[in-house]
Amino acid sequence: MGRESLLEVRNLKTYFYTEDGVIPSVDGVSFTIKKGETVAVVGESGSGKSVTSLSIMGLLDAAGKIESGTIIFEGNDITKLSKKDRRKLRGNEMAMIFQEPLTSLNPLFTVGNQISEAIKIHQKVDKKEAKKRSIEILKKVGIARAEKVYHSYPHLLSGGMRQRVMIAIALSCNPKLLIADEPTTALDVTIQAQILQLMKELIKDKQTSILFITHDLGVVAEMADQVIVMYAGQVVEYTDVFTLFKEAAHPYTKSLLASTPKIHEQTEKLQVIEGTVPNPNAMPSGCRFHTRCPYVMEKCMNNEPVLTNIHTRHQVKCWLYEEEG
Amino acid sequence: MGKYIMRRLLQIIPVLFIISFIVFCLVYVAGDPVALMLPEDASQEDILQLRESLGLNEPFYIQYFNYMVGLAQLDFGESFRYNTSALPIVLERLPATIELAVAAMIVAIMIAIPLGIWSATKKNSAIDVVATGGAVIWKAMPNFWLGIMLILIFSVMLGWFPVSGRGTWSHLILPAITLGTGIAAEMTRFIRSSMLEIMNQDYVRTARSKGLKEFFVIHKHAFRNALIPVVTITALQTSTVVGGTLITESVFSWPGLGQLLIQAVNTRDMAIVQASVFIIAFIVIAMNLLADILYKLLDPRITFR
Amino acid sequence: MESKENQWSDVLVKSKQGHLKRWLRLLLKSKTGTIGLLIVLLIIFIAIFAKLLAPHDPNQINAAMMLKPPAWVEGGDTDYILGTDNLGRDILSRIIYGSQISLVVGVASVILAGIIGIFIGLVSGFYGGFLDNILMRIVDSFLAIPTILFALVILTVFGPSALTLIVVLGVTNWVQYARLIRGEVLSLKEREFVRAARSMGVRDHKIILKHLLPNVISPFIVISTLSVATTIILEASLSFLGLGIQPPTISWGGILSDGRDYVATSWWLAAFPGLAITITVLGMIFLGDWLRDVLDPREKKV
Amino acid sequence: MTVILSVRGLKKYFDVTEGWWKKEKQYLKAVDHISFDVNHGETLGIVGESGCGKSTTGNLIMQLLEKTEGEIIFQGVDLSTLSKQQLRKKRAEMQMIFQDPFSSLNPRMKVFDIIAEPLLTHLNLSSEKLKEEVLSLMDQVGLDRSYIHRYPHEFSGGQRQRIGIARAIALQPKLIICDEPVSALDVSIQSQILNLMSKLQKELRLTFIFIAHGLPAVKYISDKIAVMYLGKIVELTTKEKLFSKPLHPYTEGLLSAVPLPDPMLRNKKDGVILEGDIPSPTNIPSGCRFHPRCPHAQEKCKNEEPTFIAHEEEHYVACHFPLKEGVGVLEK
Repeated sequence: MGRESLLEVRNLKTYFYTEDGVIPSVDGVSFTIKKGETVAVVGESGSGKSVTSLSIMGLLDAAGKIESGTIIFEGNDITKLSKKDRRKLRGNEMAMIFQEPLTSLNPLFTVGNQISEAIKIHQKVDKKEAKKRSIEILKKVGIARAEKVYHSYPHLLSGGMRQRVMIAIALSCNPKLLIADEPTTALDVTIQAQILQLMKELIKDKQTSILFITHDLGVVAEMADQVIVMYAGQVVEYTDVFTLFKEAAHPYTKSLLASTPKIHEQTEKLQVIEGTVPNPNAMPSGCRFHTRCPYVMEKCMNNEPVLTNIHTRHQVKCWLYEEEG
Repeated sequence: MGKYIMRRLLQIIPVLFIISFIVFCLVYVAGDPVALMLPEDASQEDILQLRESLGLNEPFYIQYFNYMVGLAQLDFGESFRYNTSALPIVLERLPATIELAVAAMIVAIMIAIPLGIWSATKKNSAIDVVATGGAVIWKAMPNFWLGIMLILIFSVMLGWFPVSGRGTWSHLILPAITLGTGIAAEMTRFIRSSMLEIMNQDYVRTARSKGLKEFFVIHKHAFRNALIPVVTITALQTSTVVGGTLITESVFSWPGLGQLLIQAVNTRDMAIVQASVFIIAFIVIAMNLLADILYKLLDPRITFR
Repeated sequence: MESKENQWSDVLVKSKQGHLKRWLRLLLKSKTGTIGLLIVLLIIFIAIFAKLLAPHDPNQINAAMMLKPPAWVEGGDTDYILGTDNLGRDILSRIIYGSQISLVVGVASVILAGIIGIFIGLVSGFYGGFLDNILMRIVDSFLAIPTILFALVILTVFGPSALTLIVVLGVTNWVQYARLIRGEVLSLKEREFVRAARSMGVRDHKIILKHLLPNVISPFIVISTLSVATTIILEASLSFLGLGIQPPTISWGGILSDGRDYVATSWWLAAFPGLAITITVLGMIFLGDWLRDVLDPREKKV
Repeated sequence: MTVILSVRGLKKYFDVTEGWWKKEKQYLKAVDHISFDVNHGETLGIVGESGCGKSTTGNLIMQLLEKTEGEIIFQGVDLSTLSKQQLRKKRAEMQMIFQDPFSSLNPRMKVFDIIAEPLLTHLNLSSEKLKEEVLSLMDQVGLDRSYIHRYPHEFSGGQRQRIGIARAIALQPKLIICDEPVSALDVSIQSQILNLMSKLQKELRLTFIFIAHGLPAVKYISDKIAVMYLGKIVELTTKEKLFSKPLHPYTEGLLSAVPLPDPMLRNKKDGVILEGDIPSPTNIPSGCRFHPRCPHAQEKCKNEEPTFIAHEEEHYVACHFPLKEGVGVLEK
């Protein structure tokens, strides 16, 4: 695994300043993405996985602020960049695809307009060239009638087609990092299979790294090299995909795996995680999972564990492993 | 498209029917115009004779029928004050009202669009506070009072503009500002809130994720979308604008439909009232139809159904 | 997912639980909301205690005191703080008394319009079909005639008085409620809890009363507050045109109308009643905007 | 085993004709001639992708939509023959659980009123009895008794879904139609609700029709599964048969499309990825409606609509050329 690292997130804290107080959506997240690697971030709603991705892209809305931490992209801390330099990275060096293909494209402009827009800004080419490249990339994402789709409005396309268009936009400038925020959640399962397949093919020969955000463990198993499990704004487990599914260490990850119904196994009774995801403005003290944890100990209630290596490249944030580490 | 317009036109028919019925009922209840039409010392016989000739002794439904037959021929009856058919008199006054309304709309649009966009994109900035604050105060001011105060300041104290009447450009300025700023207040608030809503849409985030400059994000991606409701609302404001001209005309003695109408109301000249109501309703309906068509033209998602 | 539940006013629900404090906190958080409420309360107070607050009899003609300017202007009299009109009547007292009719007409006509509008909106939205079609064409017809024009015509026919004014403004305003409520009902009808009630076999009238009506109350309150504001302006406009409240009943529009002829020489006659209207309406708008923000986070415009 | 619900030739066409004077009507064929039986005490899963008509089917059975054609026979009675009054009574026997836990509860009603509503509608209980009943229902679905006077917005999605379930079982119905009851919930909450539902099914001898687009949940809870595609049932059989040896190419494609939560199986799946988009239900392909996406399509499939027949015992399929070696996902 001697590959160079592309993105290093160190102790990232992103808080939202709302009328109801400060909400720590992302609270001390660290991870690394290497060149050509796919890292999946998995977690339930409110785990902070989407906010992490928006922080990296610099697309937080006005209420959200990066409190502390660094995001090092190709050796530069991009949290320190000016707005202008940040913008130059977006769509060029790093691109993003979103969950809702239906609302992510502007309804008033043609598909072609929206793809060539990005090409024109970052590659400084004229209209004609931009169009040529747009149609090429549309073909590449598996749109057969690329010429026709180029001239049509988004509402005429199906959800799967629109997501292909979004991928085309994202990949139009050959970004080094692609952030995919639940890109297949809103799609039907047969269409999801197509899109996942497409993404795998597209990155195979290019050294594109992917940060893949999802709640679906099946998708994780399908796509990821490394997996980050997030709970309540923090990373609780971080390892490679094979280790995670074989020897998950954190009680949350274990329960999550056991509570997922599987179609390829006979399941009599699903294991459950009792209780609900904690409210972000009333986080439990100590380990944030202690309220729902089957292995909870005295120590967990008041002291927060730290993310520690239990093996090489297998980090867990849990008191159960503290001594061994 | 043609079919859509046809269908909308067909929908207008019942509306015109209902309006005519409401107006007829009002006129019917208003009762006898005869007393007003004849000199005070008219004999009982004269009165009866006039009633007979006007068809006022017929039962309700016959009168309604006669009235509808008249309407079909665009005959709103005779104005007893002008002793002539009412419609030409109303139409003669219409250009003045339209001139005022159009001028006011131009003033409103020129103020509201930049202010609405600015205050939405710089939410909570000084511009936003001034724009939204101004809009609320303007909305709270009775338009006729604003007119009077403008006359007081700019005509009486400063002597820049004439106090009343119509004719030159300078006659138009104060009434247009009075009415236009009033409309602009509501419009600014509307544009601001639709811009704010659109700035939160996924496709605006997509535009940003492409690395577009904020200027293009706002003016290309967001404003084009905000424009759709704004255009619609502007056309739908016709009713308010026409209502506003009635009062503004009265304040500035602007010789338009409003002035005519208020005179007619005071003298109970129902033929003029009817004709004016119809003309105004017709304009409003036409503008609403236009708004619908524009809406559908601006938004490629909508197909004509 | 969590944000989805911010439908119309979960807040109102909480207040029912006695969370008065929560309301107060929400109110104090908004400066304009607080100002709005204070203005509205002040005007109500003035209207109720007009007799005690007014320094003079508002209708007392005093030839010796004609067209006195406000107290701080040269030639003013501290006895008549806001000056006097062409008949020597105290402007301040007239404005204080004028608040009564403005509030009564504004509130009563909005209640009337609300009752008609809610009823028609509920029925039209719930049953749909032919009935809905007819009712909506009637609404279209009313919308095609500017409110002020319609009011003018009716007032001509029935003659101006406070009561006709209330009825007229109520009858001309119901359409906006009907449209609003109908729209809300149409979207509520598709919500799963209404489908759940239907699937349980709950009777129509119970669905309307228990499931629909309570859920349209918040939008109704918001639009009503704003509507009282516009109605006050409308009433003043009609009185200004001489077709609203008739003397000797005092209305702000009437005072303004009287003062209009003296604008060139005695500006205070027209300026102060207009200011009174502006402040009152401003308070209503602030209050309404605040209610909308609190009750409807979607910032829906009607 | 007794049949509690039979659906025969059920159709629902929505008229989407544009313009007035077109002679030819255009329809959205949401449900197009489907038939199935549900036995007492079992769970029938209905799966399919968007536009397949699964939710419409649920609403038709619940009489929330008017059918275009066909019969819905519940406990031996054709529901369309009932008067409005009789139907209201019958509704006590069949209830529904909805998808969206946020919109399925009236935000203005307290938990007590929500759960009591069906009881008040159909029974005449004293207020003490009513309260007792509501409290015991809350126990049954695992809601703390102290929540009785709270409003829905004070609960999380999973708890709200429990309230919805308590409301649905209040009248001890025979049949419950569950329309995507867990799709809107987080993974860890889904399993809580699924377990609760199977517990209640055993205790109360309930019959479920479980409508969902997520195969894992359907597989977990169902005994039999119907796969729908564009308004038709293409395959209907027991869950074991469906997941181990599907007969319809669409079912096979659907199964292989589900990503399995095991990275070791990543490249070992030998199923196919279905090409193309799902056609719109207003513009249904001729012949077998799956033929444009079917890897095995032949000339016959383009022209002739296959009939829905029993290929083997308890294994119905609508296909001219059922798969001989259909690839399932279930480990043997």
